[in-house]
Amino acid sequence: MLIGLILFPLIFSLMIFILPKNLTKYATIFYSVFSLSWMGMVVKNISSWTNPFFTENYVFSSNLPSSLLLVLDGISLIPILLTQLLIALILWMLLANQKEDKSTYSLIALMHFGLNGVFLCADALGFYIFWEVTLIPIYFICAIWGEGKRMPITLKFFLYTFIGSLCMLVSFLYLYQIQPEGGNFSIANIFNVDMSATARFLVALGIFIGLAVKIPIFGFHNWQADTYTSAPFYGSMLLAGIMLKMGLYGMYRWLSPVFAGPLCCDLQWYIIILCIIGVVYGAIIAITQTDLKRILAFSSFSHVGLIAAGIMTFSHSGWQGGLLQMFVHGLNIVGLFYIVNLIEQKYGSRDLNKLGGIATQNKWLAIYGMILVLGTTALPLTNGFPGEFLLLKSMFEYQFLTALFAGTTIIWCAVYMLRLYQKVFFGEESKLVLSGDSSLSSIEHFILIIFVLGVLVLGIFPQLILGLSESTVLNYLTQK
Amino acid sequence: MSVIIVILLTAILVLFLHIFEGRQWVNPLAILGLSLSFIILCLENNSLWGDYSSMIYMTQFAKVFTGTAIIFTILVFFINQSRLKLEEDTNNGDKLGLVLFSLCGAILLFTFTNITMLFLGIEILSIPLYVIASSSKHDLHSNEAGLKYFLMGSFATSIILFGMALIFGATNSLDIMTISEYFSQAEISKMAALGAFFVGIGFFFKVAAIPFHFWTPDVYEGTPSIWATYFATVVKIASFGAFFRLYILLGNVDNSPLYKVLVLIIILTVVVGTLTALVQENAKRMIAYSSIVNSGFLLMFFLNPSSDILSYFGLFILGYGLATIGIFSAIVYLESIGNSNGFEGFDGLGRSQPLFSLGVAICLLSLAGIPLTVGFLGKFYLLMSLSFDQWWMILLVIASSIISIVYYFRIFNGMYFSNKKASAIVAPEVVSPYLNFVVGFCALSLIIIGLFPDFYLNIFQ
Amino acid sequence: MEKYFYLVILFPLIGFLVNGLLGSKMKGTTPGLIGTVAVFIPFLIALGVFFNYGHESQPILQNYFPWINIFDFQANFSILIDPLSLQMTLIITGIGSLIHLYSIGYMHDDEGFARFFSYLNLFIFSMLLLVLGSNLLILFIGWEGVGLCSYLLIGFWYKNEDYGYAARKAFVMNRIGDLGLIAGIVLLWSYFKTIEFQAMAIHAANVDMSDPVIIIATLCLFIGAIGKSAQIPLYTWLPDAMAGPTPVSALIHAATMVTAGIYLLVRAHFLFDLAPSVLNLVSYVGIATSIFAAIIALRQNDIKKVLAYSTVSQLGLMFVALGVGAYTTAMFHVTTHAFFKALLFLGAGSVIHALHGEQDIRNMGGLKNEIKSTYWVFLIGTLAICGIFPLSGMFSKDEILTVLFEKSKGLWALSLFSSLLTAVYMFRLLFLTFFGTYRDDEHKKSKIHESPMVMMAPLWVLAILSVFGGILNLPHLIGGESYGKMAHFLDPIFSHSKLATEHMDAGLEIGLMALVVGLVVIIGFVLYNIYVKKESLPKPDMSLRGVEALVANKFGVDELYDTVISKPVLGISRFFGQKVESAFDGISGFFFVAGFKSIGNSLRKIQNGNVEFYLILMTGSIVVLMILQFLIKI
Amino acid sequence: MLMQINHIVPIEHIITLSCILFCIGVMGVLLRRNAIIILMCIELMLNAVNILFATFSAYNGNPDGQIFVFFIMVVAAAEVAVGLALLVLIYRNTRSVDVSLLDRLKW
Repeated sequence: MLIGLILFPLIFSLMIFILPKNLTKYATIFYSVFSLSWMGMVVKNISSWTNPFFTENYVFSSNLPSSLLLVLDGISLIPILLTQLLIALILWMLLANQKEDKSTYSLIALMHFGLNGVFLCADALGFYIFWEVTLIPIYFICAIWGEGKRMPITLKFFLYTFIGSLCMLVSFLYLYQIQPEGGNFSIANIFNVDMSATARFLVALGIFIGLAVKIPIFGFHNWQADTYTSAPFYGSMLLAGIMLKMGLYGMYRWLSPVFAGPLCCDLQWYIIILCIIGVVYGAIIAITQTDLKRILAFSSFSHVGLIAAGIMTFSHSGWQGGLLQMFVHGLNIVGLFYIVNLIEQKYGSRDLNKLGGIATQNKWLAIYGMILVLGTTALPLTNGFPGEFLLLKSMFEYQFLTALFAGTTIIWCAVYMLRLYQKVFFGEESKLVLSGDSSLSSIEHFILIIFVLGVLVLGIFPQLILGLSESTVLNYLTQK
Repeated sequence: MSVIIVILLTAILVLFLHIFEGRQWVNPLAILGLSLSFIILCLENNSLWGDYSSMIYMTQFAKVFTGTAIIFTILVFFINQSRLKLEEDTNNGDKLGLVLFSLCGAILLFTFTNITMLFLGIEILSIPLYVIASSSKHDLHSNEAGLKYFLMGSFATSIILFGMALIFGATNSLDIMTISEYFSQAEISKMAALGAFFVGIGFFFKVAAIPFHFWTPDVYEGTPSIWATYFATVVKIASFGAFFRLYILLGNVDNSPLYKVLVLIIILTVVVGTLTALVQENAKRMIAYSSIVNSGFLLMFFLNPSSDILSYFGLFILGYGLATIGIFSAIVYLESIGNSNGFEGFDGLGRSQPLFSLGVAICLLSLAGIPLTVGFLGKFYLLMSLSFDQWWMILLVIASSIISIVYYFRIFNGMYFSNKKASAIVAPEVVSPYLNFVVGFCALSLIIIGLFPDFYLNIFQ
Repeated sequence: MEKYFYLVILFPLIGFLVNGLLGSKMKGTTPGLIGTVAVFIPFLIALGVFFNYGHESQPILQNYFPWINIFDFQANFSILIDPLSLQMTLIITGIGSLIHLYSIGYMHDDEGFARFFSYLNLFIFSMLLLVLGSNLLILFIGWEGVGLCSYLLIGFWYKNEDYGYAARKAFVMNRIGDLGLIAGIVLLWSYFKTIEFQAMAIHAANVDMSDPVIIIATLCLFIGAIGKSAQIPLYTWLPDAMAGPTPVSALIHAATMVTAGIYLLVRAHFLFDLAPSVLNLVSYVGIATSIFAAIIALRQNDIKKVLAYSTVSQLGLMFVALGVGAYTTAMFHVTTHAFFKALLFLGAGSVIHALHGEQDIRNMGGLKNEIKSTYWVFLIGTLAICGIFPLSGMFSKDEILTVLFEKSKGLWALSLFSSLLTAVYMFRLLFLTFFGTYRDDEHKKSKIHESPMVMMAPLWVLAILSVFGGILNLPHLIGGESYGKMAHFLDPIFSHSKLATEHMDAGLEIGLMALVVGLVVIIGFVLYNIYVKKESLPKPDMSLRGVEALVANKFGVDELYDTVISKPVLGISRFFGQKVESAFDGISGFFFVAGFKSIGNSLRKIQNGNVEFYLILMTGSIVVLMILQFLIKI
Repeated sequence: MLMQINHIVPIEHIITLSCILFCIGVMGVLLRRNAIIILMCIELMLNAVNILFATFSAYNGNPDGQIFVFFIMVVAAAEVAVGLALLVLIYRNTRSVDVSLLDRLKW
């Protein structure tokens, strides 16, 4: 059943070239609906919520010591749900503004294939391969349909991620090599090896660098702002919405088993410090940016830093909060990017100084914008709050002072988010806004309502997500 | 043995047919002959026989490498076929004959059990290539390439001979087995060590490791692109095949006379090769340096040779060969539409020839080591074979494959993302079917073997 | 009646949704009516529950659904009905509905009419959540919900940039306080493993005095309270919040939201009892704020700014009462303050309405005979706040003073001084606006008109409440036993409070009361002949010198915050944004391409095409390798 | 059976002779610019190796070395033939056999 999640995107991304031109629209709709219903079917017949829900193993070649081992449990269920939801939404957005060329859809489907693979694969080599595979479509998307001087930016992004993933590969190789004979890359026995403290430290460092580049954590974040701004809107949605989660998910699945012993505690401490510096650094920069996408880039850099710090505390509320916030941040950031895209389409510019007073022109866009902005600033009864609270709780329990420093993020977030909202929606109408067409088509309303529902429903009932991963996180942490 | 006979017969037939007005049948006949020899190679697995009073011994390893060499030559002939369509080539038959002769030399190199056969193999491999290198008479580049290859080639051969003489002096026998027994004892005489050293140096030249790589960029740039493909693939696979068997025989790993030299040369090759490849302006020279870097990686397999390393070694070479053939066919196509082989030739190829450039893109991705391709598997196995007490060697592989992204993706970006308008691209003639076939074959096999490596690796057992 | 109590919360929410989504389609004042009804019905329900809530009946806990329920953190969405929350609910819904009624008239011709009422209803919903929440997390939901609504309502006329800035300033300052609150909640959870008030109260019984964790937790809660109730460090947002419509100032920034901080301290009194040092801090901060704000209020010329600073000052007084442990007195003052401060604000609103937006008291004057009923109402409000005998203000303020008199003479003297200052600026405000002659041009004078009935009715109701509010908690010496309803009512909550307040002898109490009233009356006359007899006017801003200039400029606290906090933050942000990011670009640029390209170019030059040179290099390297292999022993 | 002859000249002398010859050949290749001279020097190196082979085979009584010499001679001849043909080609194009003239293929 899990193999369907991996095969269908691949088949679709190849098949779409065969279909005649006018059928692409319907094929994409069918594909997005199909992948959602397939996911629904998978979730429906999850019988027992304790042990991993499904495990499937497909051996490709006997000499390769690794095989396609797919595992779905509480921790991987949430990113998978997010991916299906966001990919379907992004496809609908593309259909909404009549994007006709097939290569975009096939690239997104290839991306979908890679992402599902990353979240499902429990085999170190498989994980690495899917990690790389996701790089290629996003590279194409950003390079072909990007804007500004996109070539060097996309190449830098590719190189950053490539270096990170190679470091991860070296760690996995080392783990494989010190296994007794007959070992393989599957998660079960790649980690139950005994190695010296320094070796463990280096392996953990290698995997961490691979993940840190993706998240990004402070110090490895140089590619992020430029890539988000120069990518097309659905490119930045894929990047910010789902690809960040690959790094975070990697922390759950691949980084935490390695952490044991004194040296790793120091590494854990340094990582948390890095994350928190990133949180405050990103938030402070976002205060004086003028390009909308750049603000969102730094805002997601700051939010994700907090999530990473929460995960690194290895506490129950940190992990649960991290998973919930992963799902929620994905939804909010994609919603905000969609609004930024609508503003850019309707009013022609993303620059804060040129916009203003959209609320008087386009009431509904302002309302949707307000709800999403509040969701991002983690206001209670919006989806941001439970996750942020649990993360802050885990941070406070870990170390009171750093947590205070991390806590200031809710203040900075309020500052730059409300500044953004004020400059875009309130104030006098700028001439750009007056000249732009202020109407939302029905499909745009439909998509934005989904995001708004996501914000409110998860805000009032966060248990929907927390319940899914409760048992897995519980027995995972008690083992650790 | 009959493989060599069939190839020789086809060579002679091709030479004569060329004289008797059968010009247009020459190329297909050569391809036919080669495929016949490939079939014979596959069928005759009866006895792993020895011949020439056991101076040639067709082991399983040799069989696979011969098969790979034959396939590469067939692909080169297909590329040649595509060029024949465009302009009449007077002495095409001679070139094919010469190439087939050098192929026999290559097969000798895989199967030698005696030093004489080794020497003969090297010479039969390289002498025809001196002629082919300077095959386009009136182009000074090709002449220069031929001369350079000749001078440095013969210089290297004399060094190898000097080494062989010293080994012969020390071990008093030409047979590989006795020599390897002599070398496997703890203490070997100074002369034998010197002899092994010189043979090693000669082979480092043939394999184009850095201090001895000077001929490769100029020769690849100078010779006509079709035969440069032959140089980059078959010559490299032959010299590596011979060197690998020789290195294993010449001594146990740690105190073998060549170990320290090998480590230094690997480091030099990978570092200098990658850095110079980064700044190349000419596509052919860039591929020459990429081949140098790849030979550096292949040399890494020598660091701790073991039985199953052979199959990974074969896989890496297969990946490298197919990818290089793919890229060279793109260069041949660009030359055929009158394009100097700088990088700007590739701009906009993605739009004008989508399928063709997709194939070339896959070859590039394989060379760069992106997953789901043979190149990645080759690099992965290489990393697996390197033990972690040489951790800096692993860092070397990592760093160089990172930087290789930059120069491989220069072509890649040119093809797909150059904002050159489609109209500005030189009248995109239709790519000849043969080139399409070659690139298609290379790309498909790169992906298929990349996904299901058992298909190739099990042949070695 | 209790089982309908969820309607109390649900109705404002429904009002918010109806007005928000369908508001623009409704004609005339229907959104206003919906809004008022959506607040009035919960008032009736709360009243019903209040009446049959006897002394002995237990607090009711209604649990709706598990909000967050994971292994090491449980918080249910549940409300707690007990005397304290009932009293606050009554205040909120009662005064809320009056203000809704008033704003139907006040906002009549504003195009965002429906939007205004939807925000007000959302505010009532969040405030009710705040007071009714059974655990700290639900309280926090309400806490930030009211912060959001104050942001929305302050920035209601969003076209004006400065209002937007004021709204953002309010939200961010509240957020600073909220960070403290979150820290407090997390600390309490790590200590008690629960954040339910009732459960914590039971656990707190066996916690020894001034336990370090409790001290830090209570300090964090107090920081949250400072943020919300505008005490010393975080008070500058309240005067700027006057940018919002006057009903908003009345409801949010006078009666309900700002008292949230006090409610939090009263609700968590069992924790604060365990941390006497924090209680002292509370009273010091309270008294400092009270005096500081009162002094500033002396020199303010905008009618709403004066009332805003007066609120800050009164809140300071309430915190002083809390600091000495007099929780019931503080709650009593909260109630009476809600009455007369709402009255004063709405009165000011009707003055502004009458003068078509004029807010500067120097251009007013002599309105006594122009808008008679507003004058009478405003007079009652002023007398109540100054503490003249029969009105509610006197009772609640004097009770605080008597409690302070017992606890510490210093605090008593300071708070006496602060209440006298209150009298000074209130009388100044009264005389400048209503007495003397109209100081603006005739044309405007003709257009002054009395507010419509829909605005005057709530004013008169509030006036009556301000007058008879004192009855709620008459001191025992005037038949307190039967009449001290509020103290009696709230006792069960504080029954196990350790700081029981013993009773003072009657004589001293009367003496104190008389002293205060006398002083206030004297101040009244003194100001009367300054402003009315000698017609003296506050000097225009430019001509102010020295201390007066300083006070008029609000002690330069806004500029101080600007230079100390916002300028450096923006500076750092630009520095990070440009310098550090480009430094990172430089490093990664060099590290990736530039560095290697330069080495590559130099290596490229070796290949100079000359065969001789190649052969020489080859032989050279053979020699070197030979030396390495045979001679050097690595 | 090959007659066992007692060698008057010790083997070291001959080895040093062929090494010297080899080095002269190498120096010749490096220093001269005229292609024909370079060809001759390469021949010289090959002959030096021939000497070595002959002496080893004679002194160790193993005839293979001498047979190997014939192979070397054959190959050397083929090589020279090809080399000279190449030089003729270059002469026809550049009117000179100077090796340093041909340096178009660089960088």
